[in-house]
Parts: sequence; C-alpha cells; structure tokens
Amino acid sequence: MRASDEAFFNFETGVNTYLPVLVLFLCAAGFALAPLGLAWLWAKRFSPTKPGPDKNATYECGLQSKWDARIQFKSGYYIYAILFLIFDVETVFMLPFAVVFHRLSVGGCLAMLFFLFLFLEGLLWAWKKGVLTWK
Amino acid sequence: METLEEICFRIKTALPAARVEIIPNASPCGQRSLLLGREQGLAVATFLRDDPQLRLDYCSNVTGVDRLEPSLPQGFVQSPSSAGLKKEAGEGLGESGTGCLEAVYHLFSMAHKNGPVVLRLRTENRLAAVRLPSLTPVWRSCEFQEREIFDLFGIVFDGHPDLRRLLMWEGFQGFPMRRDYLVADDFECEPTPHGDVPKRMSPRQGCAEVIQKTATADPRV
Amino acid sequence: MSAILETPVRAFESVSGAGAGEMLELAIGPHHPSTHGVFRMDVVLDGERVRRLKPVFGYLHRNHEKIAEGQSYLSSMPYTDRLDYFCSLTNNWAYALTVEKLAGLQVPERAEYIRVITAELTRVQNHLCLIGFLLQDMGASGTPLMYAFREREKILDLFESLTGARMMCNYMRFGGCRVDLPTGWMEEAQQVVQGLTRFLDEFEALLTGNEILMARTMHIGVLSSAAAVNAGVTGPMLRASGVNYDVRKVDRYGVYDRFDFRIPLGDHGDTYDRYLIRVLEMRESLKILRVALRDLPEGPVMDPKARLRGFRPKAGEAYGRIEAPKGELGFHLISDGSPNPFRYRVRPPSLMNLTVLEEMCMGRMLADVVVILGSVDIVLGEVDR
Amino acid sequence: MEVTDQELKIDLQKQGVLMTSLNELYNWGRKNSVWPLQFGLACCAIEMIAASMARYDLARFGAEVFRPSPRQADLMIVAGTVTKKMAPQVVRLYNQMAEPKYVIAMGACAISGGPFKQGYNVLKGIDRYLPVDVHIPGCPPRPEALLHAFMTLQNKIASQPLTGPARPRHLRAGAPSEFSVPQCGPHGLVPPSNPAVWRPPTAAQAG
Repeated sequence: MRASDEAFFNFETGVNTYLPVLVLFLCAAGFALAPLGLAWLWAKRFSPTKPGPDKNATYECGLQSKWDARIQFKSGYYIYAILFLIFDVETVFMLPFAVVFHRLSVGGCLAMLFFLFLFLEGLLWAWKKGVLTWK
Repeated sequence: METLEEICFRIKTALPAARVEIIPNASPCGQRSLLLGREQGLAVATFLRDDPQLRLDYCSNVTGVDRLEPSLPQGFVQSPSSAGLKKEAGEGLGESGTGCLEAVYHLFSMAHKNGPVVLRLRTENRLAAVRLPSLTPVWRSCEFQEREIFDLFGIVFDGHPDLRRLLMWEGFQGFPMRRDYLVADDFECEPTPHGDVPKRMSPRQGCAEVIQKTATADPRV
Repeated sequence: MSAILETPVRAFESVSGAGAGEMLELAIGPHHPSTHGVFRMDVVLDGERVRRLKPVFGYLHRNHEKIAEGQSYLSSMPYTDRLDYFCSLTNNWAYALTVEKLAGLQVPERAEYIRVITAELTRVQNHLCLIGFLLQDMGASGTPLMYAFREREKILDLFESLTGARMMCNYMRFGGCRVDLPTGWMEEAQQVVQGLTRFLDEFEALLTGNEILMARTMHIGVLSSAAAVNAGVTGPMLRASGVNYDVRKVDRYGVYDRFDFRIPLGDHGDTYDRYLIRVLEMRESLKILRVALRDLPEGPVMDPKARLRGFRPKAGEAYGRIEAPKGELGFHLISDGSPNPFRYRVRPPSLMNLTVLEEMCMGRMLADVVVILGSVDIVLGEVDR
Repeated sequence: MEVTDQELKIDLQKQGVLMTSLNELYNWGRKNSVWPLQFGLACCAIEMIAASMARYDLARFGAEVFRPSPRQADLMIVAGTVTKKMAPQVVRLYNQMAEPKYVIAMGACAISGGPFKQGYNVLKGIDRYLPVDVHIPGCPPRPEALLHAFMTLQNKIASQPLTGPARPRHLRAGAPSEFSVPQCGPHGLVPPSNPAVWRPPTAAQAG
C-alpha cells in the first residue's frame, strides 16, 4: 500500500483521512437540494406552471412597461463595484498573512507588503483619476 | 376691505378698456362677483394682484360652471314649472342664445387677510368659442384647477403652460361635467334579481347618439 | 413609459426610447407603497437625482361633484366623509358651513362648541397619522405608525360613540349637529385629551431630537413663502414656510375667537419644519380641546327652525372655507332654488399643495422625493374627488 | 358502530397521536401565511391598515406582512373604489401575481361601485374583470369584518382538495392564470366587462 493510499484508508488513526469532509459535503448538498427537489417534484405532480405575457412583463407599478428592466445605467456604479470587489478579495488574501504573522521571516513579510503595496498603488491611481468622487 | 364698487371703480381707472360688471348675489352671504371681459381678464387679474391696497395674492378656488340656459344665475326669477327649470333670459354677457361656460375665481389677500373677491370669466358660447385667458401666469394655484376645468368642462385656457387632461385619461372624449353629458354605460338597466328592471333612462337631448354608439359596443344591452 | 412623456421633453431631447444614455424614466406609479394611495409621479432620474417630476392624477376620480349635482343638499353630506377620508368631521363642517352661509341659517351655541371639539380631535388624529406615515416613508417601518394608530383608535372610539361610525361620521347638519353627546362622553373625551398630552411628550421625545429624522428632513424640500402663497399652498405647509395664515384666525368662523391658541410658524420651510409644525399644532389643538370641553354650554344641538326635509335654499352662490388639517378646504355652492345644487365644487387643499411638488423635489435624491411627498400629506379621495 | 375518519382522528388526538394528510398539511401551511398585496385604493385601505395595527392585529392570521410587489403576494385586497382609469392597472397587477392567488373585494365600492355607482369614471365592481373569492360589504367595512373575511378565506383554502375535479384553479393546468386587461376607450373601458369572468345576474322574474 503506498503511503498516499494508506493515508487515505487509514481508519484506525483517522487523523488525516478526508472521509468526514466528503460525508459532510454530501449532507450539506443533500440538505440544500432536497427541498428544491421536493418542490420541483410537487410542481410537476400537482401545480402546473402557467407563464403568460402579462405575468412575465416587467412590473412597472401596474402600468404597461415598454422596455425590459435591464437598461443602461451610469458607469460610475460599475467602477465603484469593481473597486469594492478588488479590495474585498484582497482582505481574503490577508487572512493567511495574519495567521502566520508571528512565525514569518523578513522575506515573507516583504513579499506580503509588496502585495499590499500593489493594491495601494491601484487605489491611489483611482483616487487621482477622480472616480471616487460621486457627482 | 373695499366694497366691490370701489374695486370696480379702481379697475376702470387703472384699465379704462376693461369691461367690468358687478353680478348681484341673492344669497344672504352677499358674495357678489365681478364679471370681466375676456380680452382684459389677464390685465385685470395682474392689477388686482399687484395693487398695493388690494394685494389679492392668493387665488383660492377656480370653479367651472356650465350654464346651459343663456340667463344669469343670480337675480333671475325661477318660474316654478314642473318640467324643471325655466328661467327668463336676463341681460348679461352671455349674448349668444346657447348659454356659456364660466370660470369663477375666488381671490383672497394673505397680506391684508381679507375676504373673497369673486371674478367671473365667461366664454362666448358652449360649442365653438370656448376660449378663456388663463390666469396661471398670475396665480400659480390656478394651474391644476384650470386643467381640471379644461378636462371636465372643455374651456380652453390660452396661455396655460401645460393644458392637458387632469383627471380623465388621455384618450377620453367628451366633457363629463357638462350638464348635457350622458354617462355612456348607464347602470340602471342592469338586471337586478329583485323583480322588474327599471326601463332604460330615456336618452336626454344632446348626446343621444352617444348612447346608441356605445350601446352597440355593449354586449349586454 | 415613453407614453407618459408625451408633452415635449424640452431639456432632454436626447432622451429617446429605452432610457438611452444617462436618463432613466420611471413611473412611481399608481400602485406604490410611498404614494399613500393611487397617485402617480412620472420621474426622470439622472442616476439618483430627480431631473423632472410630473404628477398624474385621476386614478381615484370618483365624480363626487357630478353625483352631488344629481341629488339633494343633505344627501351629499355622507359623500363629504369620503373626500378626505382621514378627517370626515372637518369635511362635514366645511360643507355645513357653506350651506349655512348660502341659506343664512343660524347654529346654536352648543353645536358650535361640539363642532370645534370634533374638528380639533380630527386634526390631532390626522397629524398623528401623518407623522406615522412620514416616519414609515423614512424607513422606520411600523413602529411609529403602530403608536400613532394606537392613539388614533382612542379618538375613533370617541367618534364612534358620538356619531355611530369610526371614520365616516356624517354627523353635521345644516344648522347644527345630528345628535347630542351621549352620557359620559365628556369625561371620556377629557381622559383621551389627557392621555394624548402625555403621549405627545413621549412621542416627541423619541422623534424630534432624533438624528436620523433630522438628517433625512432638514433642508430637504424647501419651499419659499412667496412661492407658497402664489401656488395656493395652505395649511401646515404654508405655515412651515413662515406665512402666518390660518383660516381659523382669518375668518374667525365658528367660536374660534373665544379660544386663545397660537399659530406655529416655521422659518426654513423644509420637511423638518413641516413635521414640527404638525406636532406643535397638535399641542395647540389639545389646548383648545381642554378649554372647549370645560365650558361646553347646555342647549339644543340643532337649530329648531332648520328644515331638513325639502331644504330649498334661495337662488344664489356661496363660498365657505375652514382650516382643515391639510389646509384650506372650501366648498363653492351655486343654487338655483331647486332641492339639488346647481353647481357643487370642492376646493381640495391636498391638490393645491401638490402644485409645488416638482420645485421641492428638483435635483433631490429619489429617497427624498418619497419623504417630501409624505410631508405634503395628500389623501387621494380629496385630490381626485 | 361505523367510525368515520374524523372521529378516529379526534380519538387518536386525545391519546396524543396526530394524524394528518398531505392535503391538510399543504392547506394548513398555505392558509396561515397568506401575504396580502399592499394595495390600498381609498377609504377601505385605511381600515385595512387599522386592521393590521396593534388593536385588531391581523398578525394573528399570519397576514400582517403587506408585500408591495405582486411577485411576493398571494392575496390582493381590492380596498376602495376601482375607477375606470385604475382598472387596467388592477387587472395587470393581478396577472403579475404568482399562483395560487386570491382576491378579496373589500367594501361596497369594490363589489359594485358602492356610493359612487353613478360616477362616469367608476367601475361598477371589480368582479367584472377578476374572479373574486371573498366579498366584504360595508363602506368602509370595520376591521373586524376584514378579519372575518380572512377567516372565510382560510376556510376556503382549507377546503380545497389537492386532486380530483374540485381542485382549485392554480392546480388545474387548463384554468387561466391571467385575465384580459381592459383598455381605456373613448367613453369607457373596452370591453366593459370580461365575459369569461362576469355573468350579469339574471332577474329572477317571479311567475
């Protein structure tokens, strides 16, 4: 038995086996999909779906809507959203940095700070470009 | 607050060309009104608002009135006839025989806090010449009320910034508050389970054809 | 939606078809939680800012005036309850006052006092509801409205024991009131007034100093006094802009000249002033109520000479007005001697106060439009009649 | 002694054993969480709001959540006068609601035009265009009347079978979920009523 197989099937020690993770994943997926499946079965068996021109029309406070709800809107919104997304993901990367911070060598620290500097430089550019001021 | 005669006199001195006439009011409240000529209406209104003694800066109410008969409302003798209202023709500005449409303005002064000065403006007749000068440039409160009168009575106000129907929908034809407007689907004829159905309303004079046209479209009738 | 902008869109010639470019055409339509009924505003938005706002009326046009022309004077009285369905008693009073002016009827002393008492109770419950809905529009969903309606129910109990109906009282007649106070009503009313005074202190302690309320309403929807007077705005909105004009003090109708009450005036004319004016007006109304309930005279509630059956006023016209909670509510009646009015016109304060809605909302955020509309206090039964 | 299901169920319940059927469970869940559409037209809307406030407390019936959007509502309370200008919007909102959906015609105006029946702009009752489940007379009906209407509606929901010919409209594939939206014509609504829904009452001529 090669070491990798043994590690996987070693039930006695059970230290680094991945079986519980698999079981938990299946339970979670089942827990999520079961109601959806039941609802789908119920709808197929009992209550038929009845789409119609009016029901699928965009809701416009009761009025007849001429256009679809998806329309162009100010580009300012889009840029704000993208900037937020970048910095939100950045904080996720900082999590492992914080966990191993006290055992990190100077090189590691520098690498992380360089990573942070990249984002800072992006922020300063956006700021200078005047994207952040909302007209 | 000056009496109506003094106001009349002041208007005539300020605007000699204006036709102003005092309409009596037999009701005990004694709110007599000033009948203005159509051409000078806007000028007189601006004068009433800007005159320092009067300062009528608040136009409280604009009422549309449909006078089917040619005579004046007040001071006429109503002969008690059963068939409804027969009135002797009184003198007055409603010259043509087919009656007139009228807009009544109640003006107050918020500066001097004194009572209503009532203005009346009359159209020439009820069919073609239904134009009146709009007083919205003078008092902004007339904007919606004049739009409502245009919508329900059909008086066209010249100089109104945005003359559209206020209450009825855009494609509506006819002016419902006129006295000879016939409601299209009269509800009395609907069969009720309590015995015999009252005969359809006898179509009154004027819009008989309205009832026939819609009657055909109404499957039930 | 482009159908709603059939009038020439001067400033936005570039607006064509589906919201090309920046502008977004939107109908805050007949069915919308913030419009307090079936009121519609066609709004052109630049992002969040309002560039154009056109109100559309008529979704509750129930032809009150046409129906009134087809029936006698008295049978229009229950219809006046349904004009401004929050304040049926002040509507009744305005109509009764105009017909009494038209026909020259006298009203006995006790009836005048009862009219003042019921009108001020109506004013208090109307302003309570307004503040509840205003806070609901601002986002405090439910809590202030719950308190406001709890107090309103107490006042509605008084109306129900007096007139028989909670909202549609149909209580006043030409020349007095329909029925005298039931036994024990006076003490009950005094307790309610006492309770309301305490409640108002608690309500105001929670709201008036609240930072969120001040942030959302101060300097928003500012209305200058000159624009207000010219646009025919009346009532609390006008006094919030600093114009001292209250029909109770100007016309001195009823027995209002026997009570000394002050007229609160705002100095900025913004939404916060309109909120504060209504709270102060409630306090003044409670002051009037305490005095009126204390020295309510004895005597008949109906003028013995008044004839209800076959009431035929002489030919003539009259314009009567009162200070309704929303502004100056006027009736213009033209009679030609027959039992039916020749012309029956209602001067709606809510419709007049909406004349300036576009100026107040121009350039503001969409969320402020909702708050400004809430502070204007419109009721569609009266706007569309 | 022939024991019907009902009596058996009650006896078992006494012993603490609960018996139910899929149909009862389905209807029990639906009837106790009817979300009304926030749809106030006129004076009846104020009584509807008063019914949802602390004193009359619509929350006891699980219906205090007033949803502004038709997508999330299952009950449309037509509270107030439906005018001809508003009727197309009312029918369109009903069409945009998700199945199963119910209609309560609250007040005399929604049932038959009420005191404003002679109005030229008033629709003589919403059941000319929509199938109405519960009618509440009154002008405006008291909040207790609205609570009683909710009880009636809950009984109606509880008695709807899951299968068989008598099953409700939303379970039948053929039954329409939308009704034609009228247009505002030159003098009134075109068509004046929806024949699929509205059959004028025939006068029961005696003899």
